[in-house]
Amino acid sequence: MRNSVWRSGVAIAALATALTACGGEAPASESASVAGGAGDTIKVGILHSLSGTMAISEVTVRDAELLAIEEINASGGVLGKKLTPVVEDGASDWPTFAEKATKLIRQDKVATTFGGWTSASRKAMLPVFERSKALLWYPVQYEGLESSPYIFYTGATTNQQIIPGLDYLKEQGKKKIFLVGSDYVFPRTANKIIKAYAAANGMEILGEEYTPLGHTEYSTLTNKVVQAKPDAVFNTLNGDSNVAFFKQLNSAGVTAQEMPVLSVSVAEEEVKGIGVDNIAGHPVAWNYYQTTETPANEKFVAAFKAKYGADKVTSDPMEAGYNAVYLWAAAAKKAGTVEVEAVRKAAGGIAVERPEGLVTIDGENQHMYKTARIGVIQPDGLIKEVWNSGEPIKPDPYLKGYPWASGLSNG
Amino acid sequence: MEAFLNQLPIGLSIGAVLLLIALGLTFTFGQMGVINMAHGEFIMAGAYTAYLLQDLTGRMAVIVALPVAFLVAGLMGLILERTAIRHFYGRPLDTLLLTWGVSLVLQQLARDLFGAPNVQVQAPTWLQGGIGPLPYNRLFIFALALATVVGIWAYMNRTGQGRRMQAVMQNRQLAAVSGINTGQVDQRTFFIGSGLAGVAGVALTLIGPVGPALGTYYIVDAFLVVVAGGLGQLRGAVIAAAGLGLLNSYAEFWSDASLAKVIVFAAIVAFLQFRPQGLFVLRSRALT
Amino acid sequence: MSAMIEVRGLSVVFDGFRAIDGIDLTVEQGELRFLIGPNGAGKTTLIDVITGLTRPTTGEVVFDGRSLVGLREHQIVRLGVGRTFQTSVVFEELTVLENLDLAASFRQPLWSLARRRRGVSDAVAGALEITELGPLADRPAGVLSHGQRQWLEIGMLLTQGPKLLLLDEPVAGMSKDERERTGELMTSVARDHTVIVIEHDMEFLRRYASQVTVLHEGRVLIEGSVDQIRDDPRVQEVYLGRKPSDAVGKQS
Amino acid sequence: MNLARLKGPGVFAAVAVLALVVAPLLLEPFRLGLLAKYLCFAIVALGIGLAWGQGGMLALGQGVFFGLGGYAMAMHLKLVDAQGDLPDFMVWSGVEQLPALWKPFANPVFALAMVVIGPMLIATVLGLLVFRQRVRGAYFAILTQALAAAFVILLVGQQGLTGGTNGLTNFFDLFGQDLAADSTQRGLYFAVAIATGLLYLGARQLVNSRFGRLLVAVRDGEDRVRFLGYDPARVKTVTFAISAGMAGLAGALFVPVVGIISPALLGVVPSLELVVAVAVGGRFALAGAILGAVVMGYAKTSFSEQFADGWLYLQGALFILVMTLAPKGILGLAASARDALARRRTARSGDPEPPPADAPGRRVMEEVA
Repeated sequence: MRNSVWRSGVAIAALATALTACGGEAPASESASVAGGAGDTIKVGILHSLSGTMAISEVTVRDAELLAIEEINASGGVLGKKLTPVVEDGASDWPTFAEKATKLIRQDKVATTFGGWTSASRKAMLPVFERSKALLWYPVQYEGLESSPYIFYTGATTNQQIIPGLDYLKEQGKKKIFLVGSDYVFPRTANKIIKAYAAANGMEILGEEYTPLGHTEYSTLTNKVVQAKPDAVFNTLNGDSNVAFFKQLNSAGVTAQEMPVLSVSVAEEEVKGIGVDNIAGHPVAWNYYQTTETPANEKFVAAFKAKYGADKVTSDPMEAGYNAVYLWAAAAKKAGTVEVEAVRKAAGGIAVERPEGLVTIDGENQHMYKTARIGVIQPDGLIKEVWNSGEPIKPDPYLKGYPWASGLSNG
Repeated sequence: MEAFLNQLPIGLSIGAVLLLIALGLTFTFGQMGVINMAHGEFIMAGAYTAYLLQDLTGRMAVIVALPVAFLVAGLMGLILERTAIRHFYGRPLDTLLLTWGVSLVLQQLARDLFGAPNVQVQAPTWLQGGIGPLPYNRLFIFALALATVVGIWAYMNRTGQGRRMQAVMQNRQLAAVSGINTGQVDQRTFFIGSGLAGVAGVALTLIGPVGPALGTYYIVDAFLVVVAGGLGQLRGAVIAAAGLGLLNSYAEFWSDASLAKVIVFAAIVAFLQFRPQGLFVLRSRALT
Repeated sequence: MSAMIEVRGLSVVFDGFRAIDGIDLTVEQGELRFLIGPNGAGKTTLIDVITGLTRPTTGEVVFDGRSLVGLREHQIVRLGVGRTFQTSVVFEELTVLENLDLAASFRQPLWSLARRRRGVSDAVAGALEITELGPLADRPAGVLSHGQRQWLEIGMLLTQGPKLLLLDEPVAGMSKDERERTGELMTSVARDHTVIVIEHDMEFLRRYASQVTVLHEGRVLIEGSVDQIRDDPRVQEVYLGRKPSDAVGKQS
Repeated sequence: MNLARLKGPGVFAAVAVLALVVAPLLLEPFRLGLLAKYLCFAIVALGIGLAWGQGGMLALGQGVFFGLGGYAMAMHLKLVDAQGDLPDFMVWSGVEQLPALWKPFANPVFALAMVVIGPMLIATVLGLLVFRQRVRGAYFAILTQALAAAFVILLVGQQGLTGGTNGLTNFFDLFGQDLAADSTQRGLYFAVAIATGLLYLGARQLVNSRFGRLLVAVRDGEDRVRFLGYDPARVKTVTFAISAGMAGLAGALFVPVVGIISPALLGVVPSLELVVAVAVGGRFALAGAILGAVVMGYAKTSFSEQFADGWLYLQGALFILVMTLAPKGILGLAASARDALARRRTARSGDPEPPPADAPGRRVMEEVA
């Protein structure tokens, strides 16, 4: 009996400590949407996974975003106020993204948030931003079929990456395609689009295989691919699986000449871990490479290396995150305020020269006009552009402009 | 048909990987009842050993690293055993939580030492290419697994140390009263078991990613091999690894990789209905 | 009198070793039977088979007209066979009373156990009295001495109202006083129960035994009264060179 | 003694007042929501405390049951929001017709029943399969862990049915209430807090009953219990099923509180984290399980807000320290501190030394596989 008394006492004490700690913060005021601009600084949120499996990728995007904030502050800030980043860790865990987003909006009252990588983290944050009427800038290419009024998508949607990738394969005369992907939303959606495209363009899909995230045993899958003898493989694997897949494919004697593997989730950063030996010569599809030749990119790469180290590489999602900060700043300048609705209204039509070339915000679906670029991985680990779309492509997240894609999104 | 036939050697080579990652566990788990969740991180340590040796030895790193990784991971295991685990005998479930804590710390340590992104270990050039469906690097792993099994068998049956190890495994108390220093045998077992994880780690650099999360990809599979094979049973582990490898290979061939994992789990639960103690059991009359 | 338990043609083989090699044994209702024999004679294995812990290779065990082979341990207990172990196993975290109460409640449906225990049932009170553990009722069983543990185990058996009790070396490792008390406890229990006792202690045997079965190398060597057994040359041969004190048995 | 008898309920009442009156007054809605989340985990922890602390079954896959409850609830909420159409994620997953599995979840009674029945059913089947074969200890732990791994893979693979890695999110309406409203969230907090309290009382009652004694007996000597005429497999299965049911209920409460259920919450790591929380709080007392879950939840939030990288070190170090130095957790430490204090006090006042309240000291023992 005495024991349980004591136990409960401890429980009370702990709960009380937790409560006072929780309550220590200033009480909430309800006007979250304008609060970010109060005082002589503007708080902006940065929400990426700094721990867990996604940290590998997301940390680099955070770095690029912090660089952009630093540069903007150095040139006078936004509306005469300096930006103060509030960095939170999404911990590679989707509910944590939702929780931290709530914290940034309600407690820190940030003017806007830059964050997310996986579709799952975006889907988890979407209701939080929509209901609080707060802004999220999402910097990664994704599967489309979404257009939230409170999210700006600075990475590619499917018609700026997947479809140009297919156009490229078609141009190269690759007719028989094998689809390999990680088992989650982006690859499955991408592959649906690919199958519809193939049906309309006389291409043949020889197989479609998915492996769990983090899967590392690819000998069976390699056997299936080799036996099917496709002209090319369309690869939507994510993360560490790419390492195992390319190593095992390479040691099975598959060469980039006879069977190119087009990847849409392998960028400069990932090449190092896969090993150049295993992947050199294979094509990838993005909107930006470290080697992209624009004046803005020269500056970006130099600044990034100066800040984070000469051995660091820049990649598409990093550039999209870097852009996001500049695009938001431009919209706020145009609106004359950081108030969310005003920024949203002002954003449409803003066009800025970015490292990837001219980027224009589509006011209708809040995606960007972006130039599609196909690159080939070089023996030095960088990616050389071999093809581009010539001009920025209008974003079309629901693929309404493609007759063969009707029915994919159920209207 | 060719694809179907190819799955046979592929299944066996998957089995060889499973065997390598599980061998060390069968002994630490079998002899000491220690569920070492940090086993995966010892594998990771082996892989990073190969990565570090690359600077000195170039493409031969994988070969040179085999004995070095054995020592590195073995020493890590020994330190773990000396500082923590030896206070936990008789509390296997507590060691599970303890070693999980250790594994978290080691993962973060690797992240801080080597960076979060994967690193690359270059395979020797003579391991490129292959025979039929099996690349040379798979054959290399196969041979390595085979050599390890033979080595362990010889150690257990042909050396005094190995026989003492078997004695402790079969009856700890009896071994202790027969004058065997069980504490010393435990240290040795833990050293060898952890060292084997290091060897497995080197082999895995040939086929998989080398990064801080490496261990987490293999640990559950390794434990399943041990459960199916029976504790401390060399032949059990060999047969279980081969069986699970083949099952995996054919299940994935007929369905997909996700379903294959579920099928393997269901098969193990079903198998335990017939053999609740795994393939091979040490009989004991003790009432537990 | 009718047979309480009948063992016919029983063999148990462990990995090629014949622990029991064709035993026939009949114990009548109300009997107090002692099983003796040197180490490895198969005494404990025999009890293990009766109580379902070990499956026989061949042979039959019939208890009260029912075959026990193939039944699970708890089912055999529910038919009325109770046993103790060489190393007594009581639940150290539970009090003496809780140990007894748990034993006494075994026929209640599981859901009815979700209620808190109120008071002390007659069976439990009776067992507390006969084992003289009343003063220790609310102490955790972990603090009991070795002898007290054995008595608690016997008490737990008694609360279950078994028809047959199997006691595996109840006095092993006990002091002289404890042995005496255990003997008295056993005799009083044997008044209204059928009891089979495995024992090594010759002194104990002489004082309390009437009918004795001697096992040797998995077979029945001889059956008879204590005096018959003591005088039998085969028994002397089996125990040849052993002083009685050697045969007191393993310390637990 | 009478006074002491009143102290237990008194303390419980104090915690209740703290949770039901002070916390809602003091905390802003965001923090109150976090507390509600911790309490959801505390319910799972309570079940783990029952199965592991009392019954010796180290269940490393409680996330599975949490998930089953959570998904049952989430499926219902999705169907209500869809108002007869397909839920949003099915549209973009290319599912054209509502799968048969989903249909009955439109009925709130069915969905709520499945929250508890589903997990209990699965736990019962698994329990009967493994416990009857006397699979236990480490084997059981590894099997439940593999179950969690397999379950996550299955969920992720069936994207059209489960939302895949994204899970189910974006709910609007909870039984007619607007989920985004602060008042709804506050109501949910009360619901979770009250559920935690009631489940604690229920579990406590169970632990103090004969069944609870039997459970401890099974933990300390499963084979001996057999020879008392009980079937340990049944005792364990029932307990495992109860703890699964608790996890399911917690999952169902979690969904409206946090607004998402996804495979990331159910896998090996989150399941293990909860077990560790129980160990940190003190596994042998039910209050310890709840305390551990709240403390660890709070620590995770606040530490990851301060320094994300350090959290893993801290978490890892915490387990190592707790397991080596304080295997009975915070409550065990507190108890020994109090004993030491009491001894010093009585030593000074010259009274004879009182026996330690925890005599004979719970030995940290468990079954070996």
